[in-house]
Amino acid sequence: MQIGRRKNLKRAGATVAAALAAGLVRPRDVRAAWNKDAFGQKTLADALKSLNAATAADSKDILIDAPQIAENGAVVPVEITSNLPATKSIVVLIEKNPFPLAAKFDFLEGAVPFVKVNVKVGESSNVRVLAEAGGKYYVALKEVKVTIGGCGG
Amino acid sequence: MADPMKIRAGLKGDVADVRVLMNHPMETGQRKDSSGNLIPVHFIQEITVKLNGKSVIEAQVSQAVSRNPVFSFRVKGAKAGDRLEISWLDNKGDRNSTETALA
Amino acid sequence: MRRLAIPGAVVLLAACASLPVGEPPALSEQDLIEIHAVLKRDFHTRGIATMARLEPDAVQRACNLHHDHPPAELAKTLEAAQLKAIPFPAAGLMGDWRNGQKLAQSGIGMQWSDKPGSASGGSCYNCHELSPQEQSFGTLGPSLRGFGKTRGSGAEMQRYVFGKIYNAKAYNLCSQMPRMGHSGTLTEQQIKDLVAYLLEPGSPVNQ
Amino acid sequence: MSFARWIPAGLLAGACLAATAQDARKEIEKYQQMIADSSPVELFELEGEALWKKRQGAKNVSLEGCDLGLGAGALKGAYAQLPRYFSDADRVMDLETRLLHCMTTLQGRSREEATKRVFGNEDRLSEMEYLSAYIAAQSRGVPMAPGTSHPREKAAFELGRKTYFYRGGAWDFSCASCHGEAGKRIRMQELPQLFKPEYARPVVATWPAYRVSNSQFKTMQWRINNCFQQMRYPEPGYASDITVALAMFLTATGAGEPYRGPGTKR
Repeated sequence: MQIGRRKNLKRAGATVAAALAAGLVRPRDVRAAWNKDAFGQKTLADALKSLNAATAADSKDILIDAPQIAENGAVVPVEITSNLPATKSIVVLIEKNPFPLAAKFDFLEGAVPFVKVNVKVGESSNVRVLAEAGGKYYVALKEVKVTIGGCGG
Repeated sequence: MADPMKIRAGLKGDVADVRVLMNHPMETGQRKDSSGNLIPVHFIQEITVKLNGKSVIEAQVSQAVSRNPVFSFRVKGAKAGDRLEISWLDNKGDRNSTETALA
Repeated sequence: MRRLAIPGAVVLLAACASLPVGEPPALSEQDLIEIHAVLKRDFHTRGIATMARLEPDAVQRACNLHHDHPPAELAKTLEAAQLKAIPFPAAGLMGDWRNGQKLAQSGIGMQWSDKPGSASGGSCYNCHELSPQEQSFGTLGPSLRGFGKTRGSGAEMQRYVFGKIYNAKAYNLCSQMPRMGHSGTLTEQQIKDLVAYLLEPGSPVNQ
Repeated sequence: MSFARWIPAGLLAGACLAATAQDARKEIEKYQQMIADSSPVELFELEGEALWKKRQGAKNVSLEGCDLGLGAGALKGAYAQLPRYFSDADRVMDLETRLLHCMTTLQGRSREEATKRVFGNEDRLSEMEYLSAYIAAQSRGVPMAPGTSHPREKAAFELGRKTYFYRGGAWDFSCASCHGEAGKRIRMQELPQLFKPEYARPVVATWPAYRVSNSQFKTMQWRINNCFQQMRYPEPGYASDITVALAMFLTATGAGEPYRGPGTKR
């Protein structure tokens, strides 16, 4: 966690400095930058490690609505609700994608821990959802099968 | 026409149901164009939802989000007339934002 | 506002017109002439898809005029002529089923987007079930699963399968199956490879 | 980590369905419902609106004076009453044909310029596609009711109906070769019997449509053009009488269904 954080802060600092120099952002827009390390991991285990979420307890309070069979992997709608009290963030991983980490949503004061997003699923895979609450990660899975349709080769 | 973005927001009690549509190719960097050349990776990385200027949701996403992204969010403690602003930043440093007043 | 979009009124309007909705038409000689003229006027050559493709032959004419059910005598005569025109190879009709499998999977070829001279696929899976390993198959044609196993793979069967792929109309005049050899879609060697894919005991089709 | 694992999922050799056929159908219906609920079509409608109002052509005017059949500039319900006969052009026209007419007459654009790029791609829709998205959307909830009383409208329907069953081209195909019998598929794609109202209705009520498989927005002119491509015919002219006749046949066959597009398809 510590290492990951320091890395991120460092990177964020550099990005921000460059952006400020270029006049791209106003100072109040500055915040935690894109987690390059976690998004760059190529296996589920490494992505979880980078997120410091290698251990997470199964939870029935994380609801995932996604099609069991998606006709096209380019667009797979996933709807997630966390009923865990004080959910701080929701993380979406597509286990078999080349880069498993797909998205991380941080819910600040006022937000409902709910999100619906369309993701790409390269092949039939588990969609793994983590919810961060009370300083711990919880996990739920949903399998999505990807098929194809169409003609003409 | 700069890439449009569209917010659709409805109030249910004090919860704002927000749907946002973004125009973006979300290129994975692994797709080829018609001449067989790889199309460079190009995707939205960060999304911020603000209510009356205050961040309520901050998202980081990857190229695994589908082309022309559509997100749905819910924000508590909202009322008619509140200003909802959504912005994104992509890996090339391009950004876009749009806002709407809740009704 | 010439017409108000009042749902009920509009529906009524559509119903009053009493067009022959849902009914396949019978095509007359005159209809064929008119449609051909319209096609000649409204279509254009693009890439390899030339206007010559719009010239109907005796088979298309007969099937159009008789709604795919030509009188037996006419069908027999035309089928015989189609059969006679098939250039059966002297021997060795069994090609390589592995190539055949690739051809069966591929649906490319003969479209205006295809490059001149590029090889076509057989489009087999678009309409037929073949190997049990391929679940994404069409149902426009009959299942050919286990074809060689149930029908045998002797010389007669090889000849039949070659001929059927080359020109399905030689066996059933108004079959919906394209004449893959006759139309110039597949080469002799490609058809041999498909014969092997259907008949070879080692082919996935016969597992 | 091969390239094939990403987007061209459509090119991946078929992952098989383990579930029973009935379960699979139910799940695919759910998938289709879910993608329809999160479609980016509204973005295209916005761009279409901007193009509708954009001054263009030698006369430097917008399309706002274009009469789609309900009077100049009237859009509400206009798409739902197309195709129909227009006396000013003495032709039966579908939406795109009519828009092209307005571009050449009202805006003073050349046909060549206006049809240079009628079918767009995933990076940028064509002007016709954006306009179609915007205009079709103004007919939501309005039952499809193309013109069917004028003799020319009846003639277009008849031509479309006969062409639907006419076999020709390099592969001896008619539209009915694929869309003729109930319960047939090409690969996994089900093939509606479009000459029957029960199959045509949901189709005409949802085109034009966004296709998630290639992120493209497609119009009825494209749909017909692409069918002929797959039938191995030469190419039909854009907005030609034959394409309008087929659109008329299809729309009149599916008449009565309230429009609920632009749709989102697999």
